[in-house]
Amino acid sequence: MTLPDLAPLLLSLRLAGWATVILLILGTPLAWWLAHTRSRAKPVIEAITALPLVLPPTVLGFYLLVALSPSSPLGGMWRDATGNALTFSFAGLVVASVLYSLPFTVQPLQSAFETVGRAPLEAAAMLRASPLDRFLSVASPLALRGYLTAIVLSFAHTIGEFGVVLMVGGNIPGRTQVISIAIYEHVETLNYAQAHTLSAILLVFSFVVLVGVYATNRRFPIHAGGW
Amino acid sequence: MTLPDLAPLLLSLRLAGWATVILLILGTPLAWWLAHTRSRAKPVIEAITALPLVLPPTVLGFYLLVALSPSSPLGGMWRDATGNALTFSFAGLVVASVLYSLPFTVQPLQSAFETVGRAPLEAAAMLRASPLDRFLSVASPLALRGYLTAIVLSFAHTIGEFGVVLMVGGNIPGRTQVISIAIYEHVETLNYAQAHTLSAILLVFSFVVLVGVYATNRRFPIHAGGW
Amino acid sequence: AAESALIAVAANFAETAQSLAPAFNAETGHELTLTIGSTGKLYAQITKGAPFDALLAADQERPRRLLEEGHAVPGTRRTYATGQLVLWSPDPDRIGQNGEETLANGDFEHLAMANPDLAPYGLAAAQALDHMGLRDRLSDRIVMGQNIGQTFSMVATGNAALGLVAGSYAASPRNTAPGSVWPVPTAYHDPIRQDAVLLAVGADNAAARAFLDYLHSDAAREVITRFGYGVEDPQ
Amino acid sequence: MLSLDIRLDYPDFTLDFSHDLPARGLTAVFGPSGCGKSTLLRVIAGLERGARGTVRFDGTQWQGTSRTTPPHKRGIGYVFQDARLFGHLSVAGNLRFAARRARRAGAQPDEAQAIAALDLHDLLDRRPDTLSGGQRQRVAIARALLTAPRLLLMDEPLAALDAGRKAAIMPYIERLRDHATIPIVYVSHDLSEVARLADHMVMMRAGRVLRAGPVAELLSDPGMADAIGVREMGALMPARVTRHHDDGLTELGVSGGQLFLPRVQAAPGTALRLRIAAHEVILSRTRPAGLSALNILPGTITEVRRGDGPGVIVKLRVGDDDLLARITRRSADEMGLHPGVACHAIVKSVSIAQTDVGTNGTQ
Amino acid sequence: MLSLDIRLDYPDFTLDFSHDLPARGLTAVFGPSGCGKSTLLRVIAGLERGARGTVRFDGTQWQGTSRTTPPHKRGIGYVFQDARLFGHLSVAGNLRFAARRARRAGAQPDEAQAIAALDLHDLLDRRPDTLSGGQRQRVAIARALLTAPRLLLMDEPLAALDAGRKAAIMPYIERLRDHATIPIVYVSHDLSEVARLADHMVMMRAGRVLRAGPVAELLSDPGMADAIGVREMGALMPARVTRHHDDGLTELGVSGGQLFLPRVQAAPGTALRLRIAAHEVILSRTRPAGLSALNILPGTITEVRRGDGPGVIVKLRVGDDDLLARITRRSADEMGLHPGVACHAIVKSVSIAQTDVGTNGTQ
Ligand SMILES: Nc1ncnc2c1ncn2[C@@H]1O[C@H](COP(=O)(O)OP(=O)(O)OP(=O)(O)O)[C@@H](O)[C@H]1O
Ligand SMILES: Nc1ncnc2c1ncn2[C@@H]1O[C@H](COP(=O)(O)OP(=O)(O)OP(=O)(O)O)[C@@H](O)[C@H]1O
Ligand SMILES: [Mg+2]
Ligand SMILES: [Mg+2]
Repeated sequence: MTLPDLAPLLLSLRLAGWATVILLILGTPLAWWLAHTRSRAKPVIEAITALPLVLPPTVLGFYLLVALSPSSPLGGMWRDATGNALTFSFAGLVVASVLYSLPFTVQPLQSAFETVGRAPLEAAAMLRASPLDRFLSVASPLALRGYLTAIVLSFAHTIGEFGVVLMVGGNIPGRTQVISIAIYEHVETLNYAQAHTLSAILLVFSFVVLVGVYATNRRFPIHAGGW
Repeated sequence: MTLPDLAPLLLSLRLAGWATVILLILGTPLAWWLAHTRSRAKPVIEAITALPLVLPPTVLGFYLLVALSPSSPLGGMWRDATGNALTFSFAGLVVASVLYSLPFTVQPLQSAFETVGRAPLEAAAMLRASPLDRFLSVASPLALRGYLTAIVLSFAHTIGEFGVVLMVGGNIPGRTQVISIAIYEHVETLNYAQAHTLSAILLVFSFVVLVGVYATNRRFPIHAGGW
Repeated sequence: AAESALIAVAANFAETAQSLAPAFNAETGHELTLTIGSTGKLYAQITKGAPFDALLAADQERPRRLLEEGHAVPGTRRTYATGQLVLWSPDPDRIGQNGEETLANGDFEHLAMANPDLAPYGLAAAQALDHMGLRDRLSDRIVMGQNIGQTFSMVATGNAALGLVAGSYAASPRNTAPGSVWPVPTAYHDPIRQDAVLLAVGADNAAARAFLDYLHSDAAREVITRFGYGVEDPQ
Repeated sequence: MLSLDIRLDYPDFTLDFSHDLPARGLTAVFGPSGCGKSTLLRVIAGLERGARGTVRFDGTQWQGTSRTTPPHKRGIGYVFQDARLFGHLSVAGNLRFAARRARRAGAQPDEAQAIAALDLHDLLDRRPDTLSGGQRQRVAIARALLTAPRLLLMDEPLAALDAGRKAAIMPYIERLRDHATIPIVYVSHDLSEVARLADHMVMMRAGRVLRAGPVAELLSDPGMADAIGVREMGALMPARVTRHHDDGLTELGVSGGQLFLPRVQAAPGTALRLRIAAHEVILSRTRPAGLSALNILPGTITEVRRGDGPGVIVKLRVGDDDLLARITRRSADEMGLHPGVACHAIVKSVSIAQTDVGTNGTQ
Repeated sequence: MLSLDIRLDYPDFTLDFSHDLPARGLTAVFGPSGCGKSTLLRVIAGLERGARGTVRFDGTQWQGTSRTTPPHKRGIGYVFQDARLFGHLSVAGNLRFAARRARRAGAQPDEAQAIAALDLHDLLDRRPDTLSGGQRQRVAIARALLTAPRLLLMDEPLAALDAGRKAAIMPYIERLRDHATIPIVYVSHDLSEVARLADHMVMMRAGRVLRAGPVAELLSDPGMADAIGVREMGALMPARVTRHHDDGLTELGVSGGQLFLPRVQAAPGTALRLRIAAHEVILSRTRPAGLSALNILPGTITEVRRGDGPGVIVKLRVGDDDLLARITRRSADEMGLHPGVACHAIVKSVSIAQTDVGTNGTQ
């Protein structure tokens, strides 16, 4: 058994890290808005957020390939701005993963924000906290458990998913070949031993990280609402 | 453009329906236990629950193929009990989907149960409600938003994901060929028009269902904890 | 001067290509990076601007269309290998001298084959079953993988007793259970010709061009045959 | 009888409670904030898992060395300090939740009566989050009553209510105590509530019982002045309704004479208990004349208790009962008040403490 | 000045409040449960989006036709009826939350002082969910004070506290009112709190102002007996500390004579306001002798108000001030009490209502 190439693992971690960070940045205001809006459009937006999920990943990947290719408006803009194509690049993978994992971020966050409710925010406003301050220092920590769920689901899902990534990124070793694709390729090419090794490494690594995350979280129990 | 065959869509709905129901049945006690336990094993179980996510679906499918095959203990037991193999059957698809979507059910539910907290349950106990009664008539409705998230994520994910399903199910038309596989096939065979049509049907259908679900949910606002 | 090229390879040929690349590098100094995928996916990606220099497809159809649509360099399409369809079981006693009988007597639960719509081996398998007049009889025992790798897994894990798979997979050194094999007579199905083509992106890539030529060298043909493919006579 | 012998340790607090509470009437638990009153109720209800020791009620062992009766089988009605209404149910839904389960347990809770007593009719369709603080508390009380409990635990149930509401609800609690004969453990920091409602009283300090006994005894014990607060000291005196006068006054007989009160809603012959606050009693060596105060009772001083401050508490025997007066040391000295001295107690203000449970049958 | 002219409609309730509250001192908002007290505070704070009308404070328009000042910029300290501590922060964290933001806004909140005043030292490391009800309320008060507010809104801040705690905290609120001169709007259903702390009072009924004015005026207006409750009627009388006697009594001068009280913690010369409850005053035509009551004030009857019941309220002029006495109609008739008649008021019990804000400077 040869030691497997770990570059795909690192690439996956980079991808999942970026995607999760961007998802939190984009998902938080969206979830916040959904949790607090009284707009009649709310159910529609909620549904749209969940929609990417129902398409098979490769198919979604195909549509993204069309939408992000340099001949599309979005892909064209990106190429004009950066000089590179968005498809078959790391940036493209990040965009695709963000889109696909959006519901895993937005839904738990929205649900957490709804449970926090208005009472603690009102209390914070009466302590001179601005809306942003209220969000950062009251709503977010009270929604910590929701953030944990969002992060774990989004991160793990980005690590594991390969259909979208394979389509948009093209399985280019060192550039877009993430670990899920590498394992997939090993299985497809009968390289079962390599697949087992890589899977085991991925599982053990994920397990250790997750146990760490959950054990830490446990020491900071979060209580809802106001006491 | 010919009217596409809708059998795979119906099969997908059946699969997602079964998987979601079973996920709720299995996920609820697990999430409940995780939300209320003081066991030191809690972070480990939480991590294990999230673990299937990090494996690429086809790879997970491969391992499930090994684990569920008639020569495996589990597959053997199933065959002895039902006379049929678990793999390449609808039952096998359900088992595989349940395993893969477990985190999408458990995590939102756990998070919702944790936010409900002990106070309303104590109040219910003092109104002669047994533990099961407390769970059904107090904890569940208060965790409704968590259930919604769990159901939407699990259902949509089961509809869309096909790597696991394809591997374990063997893509048998009418038996295990779900809509995601059908759309995928159309894309792979350059049958883009058919793929677009099927995707559109799936999207519109899902959109209508989701908007319905969210709009209904909106009329029953849920408030956390006790007033 | 040595260049590097990104070669898109159909999954069934991946293992072979991986053995060819170092030898090619030793001989020419060119660096190759292989990207592996299903032919359908690779086609879609190429039409959307994938940076692949050459394609080693699993069929003739996709390279032909790429040429038609201007994504490939005219005059560079050539068959680099011919697939061999085999009936395989990991059980050494399962398949006798005549696999046709094994199929016909039907004491198995599942027969795995690739999806005929997706994979050339699947199409060949379907044609062979038709030829033997078994397709209808076996239809409710057939399980399908989306490509030949998955089909092989279904058999290798013992979930399907028999599979119509690529000879290259059954013969692969990675296959730990050679079991029993019956080569399906080539007359039972259209030939499984796998074409390679130089893509527009790689029109000026010397490494890609050199690799396409190298596929027809004696050294390469020896490797390709060793992996269970047929090769055409050099013109 | 509710026998308690329990111990519960929190990081900064230990509850160590050994006392038997009577199985009839209302027992007030009184003590400063943070002394463990709510924790005590939680232990009785079985909600504190960390509690060790025994809890027995009416012959059943609720908690002990062997098995523990789970909270929902104890038949306890609990009014929590925070209302704890179910946010997903309307007010009616909250009440129905309780009534339905009580019915399943074989009781016949009277929803209409509870709704009327707590004046919830206009609130039935409302969601808990649209109620005011006092409204929530009223719903919580009604809900606890609808469980048809064998034991009622009430944690400051009237704290969020105004005087008018309190006055309207208290008779209802009295009826529960007397007619439904449900034992009630009642946490309050309002001594006038305690004096009016309670038969028995437990004073707590820092997780322990400081003093326990019949309310009349504790409130008229000069030694309790520190614990209760001097303004709250006072005697409880048994009385009986004699006659209703035309000018709106009711005449009451006490062992040492008679007293006039604004109309009391009770038939002649009814036994009552009067609360006479010590700081509202004036003493005079001679019988004063020409005062607006109608109630002058002759008595003999039995005890003069001097504290650190300028006040003294004088206990005097009036007929067969005790009366307390709190006066300045200067007056006591000037008037020469000592045990054995005869003097008159001028009582300006009298409040009805409670209907006397023991003699109710003689009405 | 806090000018309010607001309207807010709920399905079953309408708040319709037009009144100007003074910009100095403490304004008590008093009224039955559900009359809209909390809602009024929420509107002042800007937390009720549905409220229409104008809110102006100190020359700034907080709410009006054009722009609205967002809640966090109003500089309001708010003690909510429920404590609303942040569950993710310790007690110290909750306090720091307030203090830090106040500092950023340029104020200098004194954390040590607030912790001492509310006796929070032992609770600093605790999580809110481990606190008792009263402890939570104390933390909430301290937290609101640490915002260094320009206006303090307090919604039943002392309701969860025992008498001892209340007595310890009230002087602190008085100091805020007088020395820090922060205007306070204070919701309470406890009139003794109101009498002690408030300068101004607003009586509400069903979302509207029933009556508003200086506390002394409202509490001594016989016409308010129904709204306030007869037991709560009483006069507020200005007084000045004369001398501290050795036996622990403090002598106070009032316009009609002098009064003796248990030691008052105030230097001679300090202006005070005394609350003398009507039901604790006894009247006598002749000057009584030999009574334990030290405080006898001569006066002239100015009004005798008969209600429906057996009681009458007698208002008499004592020096330059008014005093109320509530006596039975029978006594009034027997003693021949009419306007113009001279008589003596015997005052048993006196409580200090509040330090007189207006004359504070003369200390
Ligand atoms: N979960 C807990 N962890 C640690 N300490 C606790 C916990 N619960 C209560 N305490 C402490 O135990 C003591 C008693 O609390 P309890 O709630 O019984 O007081 P209480 O007498 O009801 O007071 P109050 O009148 O303020 O409601 C308090 O000091 C409180 O801080
Ligand atoms: N969100 C709401 N929706 C409908 N009605 C409401 C809402 N909030 C308050 N109310 C009603 O408005 C009235 C005033 O409520 P508010 O909380 O101001 O009363 P309050 O005077 O503070 O009473 P309490 O002394 O009981 O706290 C109540 O009848 C209440 O039920
Ligand atoms: Mg308590
Ligand atoms: Mg209120």
